[in-house]
Amino acid sequence: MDRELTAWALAAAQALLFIAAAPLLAGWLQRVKCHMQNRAAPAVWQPYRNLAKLLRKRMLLAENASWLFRAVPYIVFGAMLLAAAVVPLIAVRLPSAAIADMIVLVGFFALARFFTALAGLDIGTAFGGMGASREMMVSALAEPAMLMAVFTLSMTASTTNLSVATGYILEAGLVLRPSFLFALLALAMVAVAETSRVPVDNPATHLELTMLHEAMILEYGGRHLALIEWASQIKLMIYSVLIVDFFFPWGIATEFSAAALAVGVMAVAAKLMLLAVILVVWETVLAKMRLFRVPQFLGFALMLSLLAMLTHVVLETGG
Amino acid sequence: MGIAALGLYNQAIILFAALALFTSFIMLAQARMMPLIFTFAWQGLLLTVVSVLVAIASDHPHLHISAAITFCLKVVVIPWLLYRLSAKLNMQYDAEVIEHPTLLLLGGVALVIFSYHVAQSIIHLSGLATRNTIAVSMAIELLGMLLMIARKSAVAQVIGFMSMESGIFFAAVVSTYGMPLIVELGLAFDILVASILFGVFFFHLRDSFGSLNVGQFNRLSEANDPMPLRDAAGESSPGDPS
Amino acid sequence: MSATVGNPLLLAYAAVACTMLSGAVSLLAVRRHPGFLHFGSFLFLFFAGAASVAGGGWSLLAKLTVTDRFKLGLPWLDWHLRLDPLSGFFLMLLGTLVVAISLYGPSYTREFARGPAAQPLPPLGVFTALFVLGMQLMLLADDALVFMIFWEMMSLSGYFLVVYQHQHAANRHAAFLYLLLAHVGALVILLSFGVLAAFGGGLTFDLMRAAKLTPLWATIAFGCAFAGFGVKAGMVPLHVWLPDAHPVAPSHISAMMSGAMIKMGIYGIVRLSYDLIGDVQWEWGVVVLIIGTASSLLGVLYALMQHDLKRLLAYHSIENIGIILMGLGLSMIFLGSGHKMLGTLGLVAALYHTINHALFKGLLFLGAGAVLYRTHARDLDHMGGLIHRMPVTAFLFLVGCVAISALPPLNGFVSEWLTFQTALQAPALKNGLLRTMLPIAAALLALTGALAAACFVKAFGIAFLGRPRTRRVARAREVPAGMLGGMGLLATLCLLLGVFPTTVIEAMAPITQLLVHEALPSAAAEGWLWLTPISPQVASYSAPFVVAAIVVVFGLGYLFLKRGTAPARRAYAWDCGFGQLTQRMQYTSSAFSQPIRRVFGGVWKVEEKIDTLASAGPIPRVTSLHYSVHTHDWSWLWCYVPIGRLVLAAANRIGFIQTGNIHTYLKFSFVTLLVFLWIVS
Amino acid sequence: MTLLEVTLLVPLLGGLLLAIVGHRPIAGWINVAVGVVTFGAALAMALEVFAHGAQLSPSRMFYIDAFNVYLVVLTAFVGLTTSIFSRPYMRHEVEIGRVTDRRLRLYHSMYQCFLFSMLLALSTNNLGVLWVAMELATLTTVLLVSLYRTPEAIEAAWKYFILCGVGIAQALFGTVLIYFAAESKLGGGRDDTLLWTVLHRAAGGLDPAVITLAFVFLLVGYGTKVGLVPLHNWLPDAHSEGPTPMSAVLSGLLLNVALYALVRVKMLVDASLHTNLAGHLMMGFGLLSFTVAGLFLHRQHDVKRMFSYSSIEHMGLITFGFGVGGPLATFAALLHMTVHSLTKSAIFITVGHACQLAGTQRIDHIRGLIRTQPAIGWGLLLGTVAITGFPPFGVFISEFLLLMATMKSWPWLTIPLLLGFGVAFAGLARHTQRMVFGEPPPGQKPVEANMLPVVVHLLLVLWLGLAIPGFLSRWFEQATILIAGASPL
Repeated sequence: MDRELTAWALAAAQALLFIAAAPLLAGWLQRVKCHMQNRAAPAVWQPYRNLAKLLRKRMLLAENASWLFRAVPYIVFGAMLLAAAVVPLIAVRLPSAAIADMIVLVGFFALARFFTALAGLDIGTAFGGMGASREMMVSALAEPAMLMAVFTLSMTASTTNLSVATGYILEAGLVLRPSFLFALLALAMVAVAETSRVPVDNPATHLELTMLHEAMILEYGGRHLALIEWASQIKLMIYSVLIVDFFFPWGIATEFSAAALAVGVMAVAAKLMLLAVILVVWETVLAKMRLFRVPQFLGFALMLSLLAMLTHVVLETGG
Repeated sequence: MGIAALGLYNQAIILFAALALFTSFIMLAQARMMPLIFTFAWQGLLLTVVSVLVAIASDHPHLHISAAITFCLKVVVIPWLLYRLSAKLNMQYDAEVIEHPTLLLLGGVALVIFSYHVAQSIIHLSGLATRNTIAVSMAIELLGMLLMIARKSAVAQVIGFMSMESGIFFAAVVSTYGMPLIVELGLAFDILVASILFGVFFFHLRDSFGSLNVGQFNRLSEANDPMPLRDAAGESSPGDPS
Repeated sequence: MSATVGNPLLLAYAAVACTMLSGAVSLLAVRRHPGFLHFGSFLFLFFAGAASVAGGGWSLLAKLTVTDRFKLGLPWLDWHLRLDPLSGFFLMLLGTLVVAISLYGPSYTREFARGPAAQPLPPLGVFTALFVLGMQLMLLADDALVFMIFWEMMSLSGYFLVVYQHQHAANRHAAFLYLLLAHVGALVILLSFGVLAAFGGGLTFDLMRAAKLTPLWATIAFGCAFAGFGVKAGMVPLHVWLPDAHPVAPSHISAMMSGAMIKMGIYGIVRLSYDLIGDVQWEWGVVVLIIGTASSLLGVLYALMQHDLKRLLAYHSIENIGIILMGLGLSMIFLGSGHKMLGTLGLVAALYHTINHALFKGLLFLGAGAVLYRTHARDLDHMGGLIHRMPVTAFLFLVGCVAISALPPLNGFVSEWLTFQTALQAPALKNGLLRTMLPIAAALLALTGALAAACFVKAFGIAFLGRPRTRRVARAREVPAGMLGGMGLLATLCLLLGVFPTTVIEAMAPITQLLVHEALPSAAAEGWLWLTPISPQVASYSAPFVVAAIVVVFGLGYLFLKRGTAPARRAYAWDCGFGQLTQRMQYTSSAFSQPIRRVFGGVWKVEEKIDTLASAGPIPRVTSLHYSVHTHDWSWLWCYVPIGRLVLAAANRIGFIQTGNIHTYLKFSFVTLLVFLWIVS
Repeated sequence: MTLLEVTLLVPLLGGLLLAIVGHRPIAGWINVAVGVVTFGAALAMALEVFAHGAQLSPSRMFYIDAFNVYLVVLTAFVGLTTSIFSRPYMRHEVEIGRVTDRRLRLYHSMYQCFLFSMLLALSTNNLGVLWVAMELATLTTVLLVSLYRTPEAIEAAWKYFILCGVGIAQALFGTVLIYFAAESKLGGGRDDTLLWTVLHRAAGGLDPAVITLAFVFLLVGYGTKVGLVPLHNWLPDAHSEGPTPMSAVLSGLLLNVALYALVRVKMLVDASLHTNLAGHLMMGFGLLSFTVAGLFLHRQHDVKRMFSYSSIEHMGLITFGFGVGGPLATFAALLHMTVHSLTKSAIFITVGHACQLAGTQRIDHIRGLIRTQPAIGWGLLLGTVAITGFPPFGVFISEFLLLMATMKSWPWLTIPLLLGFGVAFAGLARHTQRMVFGEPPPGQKPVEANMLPVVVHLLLVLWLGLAIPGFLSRWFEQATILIAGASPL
């Protein structure tokens, strides 16, 4: 019973750690990027300062903002919180993983996106509509690609439960699966698109015609903006952790001993930092593409994930 | 059995049957109105004679009655009626062109052969000496129909119709010594009424069409008012009604 | 089969009786006192719905199967009636919607008694009652004759309801198309029954169950049934009637049609293939799966291009029918290849989505009706900002949107999740082709879901958010309580079915027991909190947790963020310094879907038109621009227009028979005679 | 059998009486009264037969069995209801001056004479008399068709006259051949060899060759009157140009009676041939008529014409049903005969009023009936719904059974049937809908209409659709046993 309790406590702790660490990842990303582009880098915890500032600011609302507009940030943040709670960060076999599996995870993202888009439409500015429409288009293409990639893994591990799947891969040890290679690439591309990074979107700019995600939240300010920013940082973190968990799960804690957990923390931190560096390199070498090249980009991702699924069925299962 | 082996009466019957068939051919070829009517009367007369002969040959007294009826109708009343009408509509002298008369006659011959072929299967049944005449009667009937098809004039059509009736009557006489009397009477009544009605119609037809050329009657043709294809169950796609 | 009348059946009879009473009231009293429609026939309709729910629920939960017979119909064939868990389930579904519209209807139908285009009310009441009656008795039918009689009665009264406002040409055209397809579909169903009857030696369902069909004839029977019921269900490419008929009907009828009527097609498919024909073959499943996938994808893509709210919803019915069919197809595939438990899972997913769609589509159509009632607008581009004028309606409509977009924690998500889970069990199959096919189907289902979400962001966003686009919309008021009550009921049910899926699936066990003699014991293995369809290890989902978490976030947000801070200041939205923003600067529905139209081009026949008005003068200046885009349904242009043309061409070609020339006629009969003589001699 | 004599004589005398007073205002009522008496007598006779089984008149001239008795009742009934309708209809025709007194007299007397000939044809025991009665029916209806004396009417009447005359002549030849066969079997010199009762008993021994030949002639002959394609050409013309009550009885009764004659003959042929030749011929004929008529429905511009094509279609269906044979199909065909004649006459009654209301028979000019005069609009709508085979109307039941029977014995023939139904429905519904719904043309006023017959007919059809009453089902069953040799029950 108390074992049950500790497990739940641990799960809660992991979730809190997750959302607490999300801004840090963003900060790290920013810092590396600045270094890479020979700019003076802000401190790693700059994102925390931003959030704090926003939370303190007095609210400013557009005059025809509806109740929906004010509810959206909480819904978005709640969805991300849930998603964070089910992704194994430092340890597998946590009970919280049973709340939702991969498909529900995708569902959470969809929920957040749905309401963000509605918020974009609420004020009735052209930007909001533009952002919402483009975001939905991109997501419509990204979602199947992501699910396809995820299905490949879940069919390999014959489960859709994140924790169990990670555990399975961990136990299986190093197996060179071609399907995983393709799935990894597909997932990475989808992640780039979904977390609105270059080349699909550019979070840094507010140049109207290029932005997707930013256009929707243009009218937000104060704590609402803080929640949304935080949520998107969590989202970025979730994607990174997913990639790490699925493809390089080594080091994650399988039993709840202090040592193991410490190892888990170290491992995941290291892996995330590395991943961030790769992402930065990618963002630096690539330029943002035109909006209507994005479908081709995502179509390629879909193709990859399809390939992954096929190779899995054709090559890796015993006929 | 050959004709030579038959009694004189039967020989006569067969002879007159042949003559009746001949009259049908004449009607087929006859373009002018008066002779047509007369030929029809002749055919009626031949039928009467045949039925009288049959009545005598096989003593069926009621055949005399039907013979009498035939005489009244087919020889007297109807020809007279037709004559009076065509006189009234002063068309007794006009002749109509028959396109491809030889073809028509050849068709008639073919019909005779055909009806012989058809009748073959049933002739063996009849115990009567005159059974081969069934084929003839069928031929007369079909020739009457051919006449109706070939001729444009309403009068000619009526005559064709009547000669069909004669053919059937003939068949009844030679194959089965005539129908039951009640049927004969009813038949006669119908034919009488029919001929009177025809008479009435001639006038109506002329009043409303100015001629008796039934070939021209096609006000009720459907061939020339097709449906517009656009109407296909509302081709406007189920797309925005806007 | 016991011939005793069980109580659930009595309740069903009570429902039928109430429906008849409702019809009678409309027929007799409404012409003189229109009030009777609102407080007479709708009242009886309410009782009818409640009784149906009660009776259906009883037989479902108590696993009762009761039969009964009436001395009606043919001299040698009574009317056989039977209420079993399957029909009970659908009876509940029907009853729920009937209750909802009986709350909603009284206020809504006042609309038709007013104004220049006032319609006589009695037909509306009578045919609504007949419509419901047809469905009720069709569900109770236990022989082919009764089934067909009431099936057709449902279609026919549906026709009269669609054509109710017959002064509009659109209504007439839609109604005709609807009735034509319904009739042909019914005849095809008839053939399927004919095959079964020929093998079973009788028209009662019991004989048909007992019949032993050869695989070929079984497939033929299934094919006929699938095609025939598919017409009613509105699967691609037999769907063309649906997006025409549903929008033009009165909204509460549209809700009944999309919510209940097309489900009767699903009922028919399940009843025939699982119950009457019996041994399901996996090849059928493949066909059903493919058609289902096609329907869902095309349905949502066509929906995205619509700017007529009700039409958009109608196309979404096609999409959801596709999802249901996918579930059925998966179930057939698994059953056919011997995986009973997985087959059951698929069936449960399909049935779950059936009732879900009934609820949220009913809710959405009622919402659209509410908007129509106040704004007289069906075109999205004439709405906007309604969330300020009709907040409750907006909230309820939003619930429907979230549910239909398959977002947690509402009900739409659960059934799609179950479908996904079924598809992911593909490795259990031997056939390699199927193993690849199923996950792809699942991915396409994901695409469908995402597109549906996009579509409803558009629908809700353009209609309810932003600024009002017309003056009438700006003056709209909240609808009467009755209408809100009808919608609220459905919205609540959407939430409940989303949050407590485990309970619902347990309740469905009798159906699967009846059809495939199998239930999902593992689904509720972990208690009501956890939904674990296959096993906790494989997959699990806990909707209550999700709801709790979101509530907690709201609570915390309220506690820590809102407290103490100054109230929010209102200001104009940022206009880039170009002066005041106007409502005409907002994105329209066409603009919203333009990127997707561009990405998936070729799915539609798109006609874009830009009219430019240039002012006269030495240098012509563009004074006004008018942009219009029309999307047409390829399946209409490819399948139906040719058929129509073909028939008419044949009809025109054959006109030569009736030349009007008497000689030709005589030749006909002469030749006929000679030919026959030649034949026989 | 005095009842039968009443049934036969009343219309005859009524016809003669009306020939004298037919132009008086009272004539309409006399017409109705005669119909009432006839119907009463027929009903009483039916009950008698129902109680004591088939009855042969002392003179052996008349024979009433399960098959024809219900047709007699049906004929008398439709005759009655149509006369009820014809009273206001003809009054209106006189008012707008389409019909003079003389013609009104002619109309009334011919109407009753026609009914007389129908009843005679049904109740006689003598194939020859049957033929005579059919010819008489032609003659009387010719006068009715040409009643309006318009060129079209004259032309239609002429075509009707000639074509049916020729057809009937073929039938006579067939009758002669049957007589011939019977004589060669039973020996000559007896005058009862043309009696149905005698023939039916002796049918087993009749010579197949002759009977086959006879059947061909009879099929072509009576088939012309049934209106089987390609012998049907007279039918649309006659229906569309004559007064509407005549169209109603023509569709509702004449076609039935001709088909009755055909089926009687088929029974003989089947008994003597032991092959299903007759059945196959009828199936082919029926299917052809069914499909072709269905196509023709699409290209109609005249409402009465359209519904006459629908009559051809249904006659084809019934012929097909009798051709399929077997208890189920035969039962279906009998039922369909009944419901079709009830529904179709109801439709023609409504159409008659609709045409008077719109002042034209052109479909394009008839609009918004349901707005102008809901009774007529709903009548036409429900009639069409019923005739196109929608439940809960009886037509559905018969078509249902027919499809079932076909599926049992000729599965692949269900496909053309299916297509036929679809095409026919589309053709009929698209036109009817345009006439009934929509905005009425300005200045369209209601007319005096008596919708009682329509209501009664449709209610009967509805009743037959929901439940076939015991006595009727027993009639059908006995008739089925008579024709198909087995009971469907």
